[in-house]
Amino acid sequence: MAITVPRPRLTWRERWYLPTIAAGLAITFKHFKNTLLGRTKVTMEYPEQKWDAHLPDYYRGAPALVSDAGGRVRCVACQLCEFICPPRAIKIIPGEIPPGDRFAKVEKFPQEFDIDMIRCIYCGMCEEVCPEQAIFLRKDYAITGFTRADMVHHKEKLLEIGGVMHGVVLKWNEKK
Amino acid sequence: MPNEPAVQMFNVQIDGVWHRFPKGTRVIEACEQVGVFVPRYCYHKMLSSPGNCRMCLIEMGFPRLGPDRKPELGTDGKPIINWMPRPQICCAQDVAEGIAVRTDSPLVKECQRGVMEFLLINHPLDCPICDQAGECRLQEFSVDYGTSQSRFLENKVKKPKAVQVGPRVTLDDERCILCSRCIRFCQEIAHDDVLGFVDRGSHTVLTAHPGKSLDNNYSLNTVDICPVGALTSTDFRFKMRVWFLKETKSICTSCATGCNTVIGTREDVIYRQTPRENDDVNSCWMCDYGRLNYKYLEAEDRLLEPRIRSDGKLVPADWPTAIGQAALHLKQFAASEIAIVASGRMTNEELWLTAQLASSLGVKCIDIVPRRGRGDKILLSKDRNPNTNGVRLILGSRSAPGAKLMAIADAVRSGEIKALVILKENAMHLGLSVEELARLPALIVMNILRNAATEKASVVLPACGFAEKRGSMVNGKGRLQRLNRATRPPGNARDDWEILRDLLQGIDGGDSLHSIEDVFRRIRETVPQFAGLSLSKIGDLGVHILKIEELPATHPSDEEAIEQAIAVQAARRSVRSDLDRAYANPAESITRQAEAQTAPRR
Amino acid sequence: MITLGDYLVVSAILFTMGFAGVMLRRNLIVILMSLELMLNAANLSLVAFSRFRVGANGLPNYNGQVFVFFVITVAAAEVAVGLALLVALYRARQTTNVEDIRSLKF
Amino acid sequence: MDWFFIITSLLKITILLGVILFMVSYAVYAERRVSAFIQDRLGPNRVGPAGLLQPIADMFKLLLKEDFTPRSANTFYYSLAPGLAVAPAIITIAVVPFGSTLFGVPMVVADVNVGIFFVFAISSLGVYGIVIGGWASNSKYPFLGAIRSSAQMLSYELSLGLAVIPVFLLVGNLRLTSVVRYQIEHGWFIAAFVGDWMNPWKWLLAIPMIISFLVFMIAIFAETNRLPFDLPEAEQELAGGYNTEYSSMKFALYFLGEYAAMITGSAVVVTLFFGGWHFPGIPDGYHGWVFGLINIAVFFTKVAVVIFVFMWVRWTLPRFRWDQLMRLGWLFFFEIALVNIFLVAGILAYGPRL
Amino acid sequence: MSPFLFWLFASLTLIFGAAVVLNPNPVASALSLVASFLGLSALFMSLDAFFIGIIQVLVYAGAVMVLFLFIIMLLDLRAEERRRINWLAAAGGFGVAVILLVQICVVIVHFQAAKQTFPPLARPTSADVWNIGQLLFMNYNLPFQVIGVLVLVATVGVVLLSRREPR
Repeated sequence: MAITVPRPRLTWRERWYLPTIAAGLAITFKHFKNTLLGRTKVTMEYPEQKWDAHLPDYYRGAPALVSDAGGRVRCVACQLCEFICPPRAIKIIPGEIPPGDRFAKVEKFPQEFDIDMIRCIYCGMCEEVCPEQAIFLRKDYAITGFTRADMVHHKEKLLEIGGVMHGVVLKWNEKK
Repeated sequence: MPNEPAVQMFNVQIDGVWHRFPKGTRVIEACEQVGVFVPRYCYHKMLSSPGNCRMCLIEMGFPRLGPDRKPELGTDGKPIINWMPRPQICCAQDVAEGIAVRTDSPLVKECQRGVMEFLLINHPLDCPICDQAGECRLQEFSVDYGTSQSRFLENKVKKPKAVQVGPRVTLDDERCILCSRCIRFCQEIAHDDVLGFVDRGSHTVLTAHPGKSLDNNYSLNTVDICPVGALTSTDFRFKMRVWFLKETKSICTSCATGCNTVIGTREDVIYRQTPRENDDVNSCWMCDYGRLNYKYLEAEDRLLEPRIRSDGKLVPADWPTAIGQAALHLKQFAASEIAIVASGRMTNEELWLTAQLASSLGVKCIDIVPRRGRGDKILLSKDRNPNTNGVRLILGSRSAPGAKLMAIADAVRSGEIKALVILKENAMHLGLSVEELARLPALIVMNILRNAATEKASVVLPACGFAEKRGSMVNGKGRLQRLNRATRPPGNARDDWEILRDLLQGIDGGDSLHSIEDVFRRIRETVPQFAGLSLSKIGDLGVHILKIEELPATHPSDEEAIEQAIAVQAARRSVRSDLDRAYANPAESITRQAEAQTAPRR
Repeated sequence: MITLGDYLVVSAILFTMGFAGVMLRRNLIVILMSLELMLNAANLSLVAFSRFRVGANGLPNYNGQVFVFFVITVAAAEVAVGLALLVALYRARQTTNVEDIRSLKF
Repeated sequence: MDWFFIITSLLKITILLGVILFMVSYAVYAERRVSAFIQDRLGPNRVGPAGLLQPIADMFKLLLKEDFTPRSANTFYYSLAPGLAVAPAIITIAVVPFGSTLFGVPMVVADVNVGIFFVFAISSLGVYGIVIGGWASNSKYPFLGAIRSSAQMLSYELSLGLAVIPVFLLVGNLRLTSVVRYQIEHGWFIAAFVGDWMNPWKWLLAIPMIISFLVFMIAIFAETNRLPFDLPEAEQELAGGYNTEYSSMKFALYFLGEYAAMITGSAVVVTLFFGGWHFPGIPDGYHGWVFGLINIAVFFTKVAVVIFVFMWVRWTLPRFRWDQLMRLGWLFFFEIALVNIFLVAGILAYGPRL
Repeated sequence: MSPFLFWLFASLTLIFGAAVVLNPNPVASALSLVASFLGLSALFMSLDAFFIGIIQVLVYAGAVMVLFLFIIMLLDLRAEERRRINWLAAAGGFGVAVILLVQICVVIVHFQAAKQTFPPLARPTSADVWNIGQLLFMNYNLPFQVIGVLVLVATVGVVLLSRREPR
């Protein structure tokens, strides 16, 4: 449906526009002058100055896998994040933990866990859906690379970003 | 007594509504028939009812009988029900006259909640790693009938995990809810009593009897019927979550039974094949041999591009070139110098196109490779060709399918036949040596996998496997069933019927068939049994079109010829390729699969 | 040295080209352009003659150049009208080919 | 034609060309810095001190980019068009006096007697670069840009021409050096009363001259496709307009042409209304080569200021709508310029000799 | 005027003039015409008619031809497809043109003044704008005003012609 925007009728004096144009020029010149003299606070000098200190707690940066205090990679390759991921950025190939392993009773682990950061939209659905508290959106936002392959975060990279997370539920303990 | 109905009908009140059911119906089935779902774990309609899961508890009652042994009627003119004070299981109870059932009373709901809580006491919360997640009854009913919180603070009972109860089945005892479906399946359907419960109370575990292993050819059906993730397929374990799988209804092509299946795929990779219920064919089951017989579709030696022989070497070509080359080869020879070996694994549509090809070339020498193995009394058929009856109907030969094969082999050997067309078969099944094949002026091969014969061919046409194409087949009992496409063919391989259509057009330039429906329509015009049908009318469950009893018995001389051909295949076993082995003996193939599953996919 | 005749010959050739264009081309817009070519050929002659007649004050005879000025002005007006006609014609007939415009032709 | 004339002319041409190209590249840099400052940003400040090497980096970037030609483009005209866009803008500067004299040599490449006509004639050829480029790209948006451009340039050329007529009514000559000479004697046209404060006629004359200047300036904006009249390359509507399909050096040439046109326009404005190379109190080059150099510096400083105004306006005003643009050109500036001519003519006819 | 420059610009004018007629593509024709006019303008200037030369560029190249291009593009005129050429008419037209050329040339050859060079001017860089202006406003005042009326009439006519029929 078309919306008719009411337009004010201008008087003939207003229709000269010259005073308003002059006023506009004055405003922009004021800004120009202030910036030139360094009076206005200007944009951040990005690579040298960073946002990090200003990031809120709920900031959604790069998704990452975390380990818990016991050194276990928390992901069990349930693939729910792969399922929920709206841009289909996540790809998991599950594997089986060999019987002799310290965490053998967890049985399953991600053999490969790739997040294509070109596709990722930082929506945080993976974090929401994860039943294991294994994937979190960290505050990293400068994700760069020279090739498309560089932009795919492999498991090692994800664990490196994620680091060790304390205070998560230890579900796979002895009581289980 | 002619007036009495064949089956006695009983009046049954379900949730306040009266219905009539035949005698022998179990109450849980009666409820299901009127659209009232009662949760259950141990009950399976093909198995007996031990009543040990207690999930299907309902309130039951009988009409109050007056002094005259007649039901007393209430003010509304309906009988007054005497409800039993305790809930009853409805899976082990047959319907009886006047019986009344309440499935949603507060008592029932309380019972369901209680049963769920008990079942979950020792069940681990490891859904993230459980392959059943997504199709797990425990998960579903926990949501539908359970509580959202656990009151259980004590330690859970520890039980054995990842137990190999058989070569293809892995058992996780902690997840088992002791429904005994698998035990009953082994006893009642597979007739191989290997599973049982040991220990008592909370410590009861499922296990294989000492010295036995769940290794019969139907073992994977226990995985299908297990309502939780206790029994999992070692082959499918940890490969893919079920919610990713695209399910395509198809049929198994490993023997003449033609079990109905569901093929689970994701991104053109087949992850599993499970039986689909069809009471006229396979009930709810299928054999492990057929179930696992799809891996060759992703084999390393899949033919991926058409190739033609140029200067003595096979070189890759594009499709028009390869088809043109094949047509050129065939047009060079007289009709009597050409032989066509088709396959009992081809669909009716492909067979019809083959017959058209033969008739347009005038070829008389045309037959299939017969294929037989040991059958069993359950599902596995002796005839291992899925479409022998289709061959019978469409190629319309006088002799039994496969009877002429040895004659063709002899003609090739003697040089009478100069051009051999092998469709979806290994030419080595003819019993010819590689040198004899190499001597042929024209050997046109359409196949899925590379083998010794394709390397000697003059034209190689890569085709589709059963999961990659559409079409129809007639099973051993004369039932027309439909294949559906689950994945796309790899590489440059093409749908078989399109290859044959193009080849046909290359030879006689005939009318165009634009879709496989067109082909089926043409079959309908020529084969009377197909009259009035179309691919879509076949439906998911198939249509019975052929009365096997009316077919003439195989002539003894034909039988002899077929046996001879089978013997030739048997003699070749020392030199055959993997694929042939897969078809030759189910037990062997299953062992091979068990070995193969530890290797990485692709 | 360059003589008056050289200019006149160039002018003549240019005029003939314009004439041939008008005669041979079938596209109205090209015909219009060829017409301009002819006008300009005439202008060249005019200017050449103007320069050729140097007066007593040592200046060219500017009458010719004034005439060229008039020609250019009129030509500009002519082009404007001509193109407007062309657009109107195109709207009506969807063509600018003279062979397609034959309402008055037997 | 003596050799001295030829050599000095070639020298002048070479140096002027170099200066113009230098100014173009730094005009781009200045544009980015000015726009940034106006928007409270910093602009390019990474390459070299204060980002001063940015134009060189940009040049290398453009040179190294893939030179892409659309498959359906008309290749010959597609390649020709960027050249057609640059050449007129640079040729025009030939008649503009950019200084008094240096060692007795007049600081103008060609002091022709039809100076301002030359400027108009050559700059009106600039439209071909845009029209041909848009047409030859064989693409929707460039073509729309080309159509808009041709209509816009035709419309505003009228105002442009009419706006300067008052200047020549006063000077009585089309030669641009004469215009500068007249202004040295009678005061700059933008403020003719300066130095002759008591003369009411000069005050009266200032009114039409300021109108003339405004109309001329606005028409120059339209002719050079600068905002608020950059409809031929309106990014938001036409995805870049006539140069959408261009890349690498061809695109750079368009860029060069646009800024060269702006510099030329500024130079013409300075010459016609701001006294050219003259600044009160500074004698001309006949009094010594130092003054000659100062005259040149004064001229280019004035040009730089006018260029700043171009940029200032661009980052202040929003773009006009197409119909507004055409109506403004035909129904407003055209009439104003016409009336203005009569005003000046009247002043000249009835006033004293000015 | 050096003969070299004369022949250069004359051949430029003629070659592009021929291109106007021969090019099947209207856009190419129009551009050739622009080039031809630029050459012609140079020829005018070689005859010391600076004003006319510049007016030529300003009016023809700057305005008229842009109008042509505008119309060609607006109407989306494509290259002329090869129609059946009426050879008789083509040969006839060509013949008439050749006859015309021959006729003019014969006249020029028999024209005595054509063999003379141009006499020198008193002041080579005279202000011809001023002189033409004098002549225009003194001697040709009436025709000048008539031309003005003509242009006005043409303007009104064009506006009327290009207006869409109200439906």
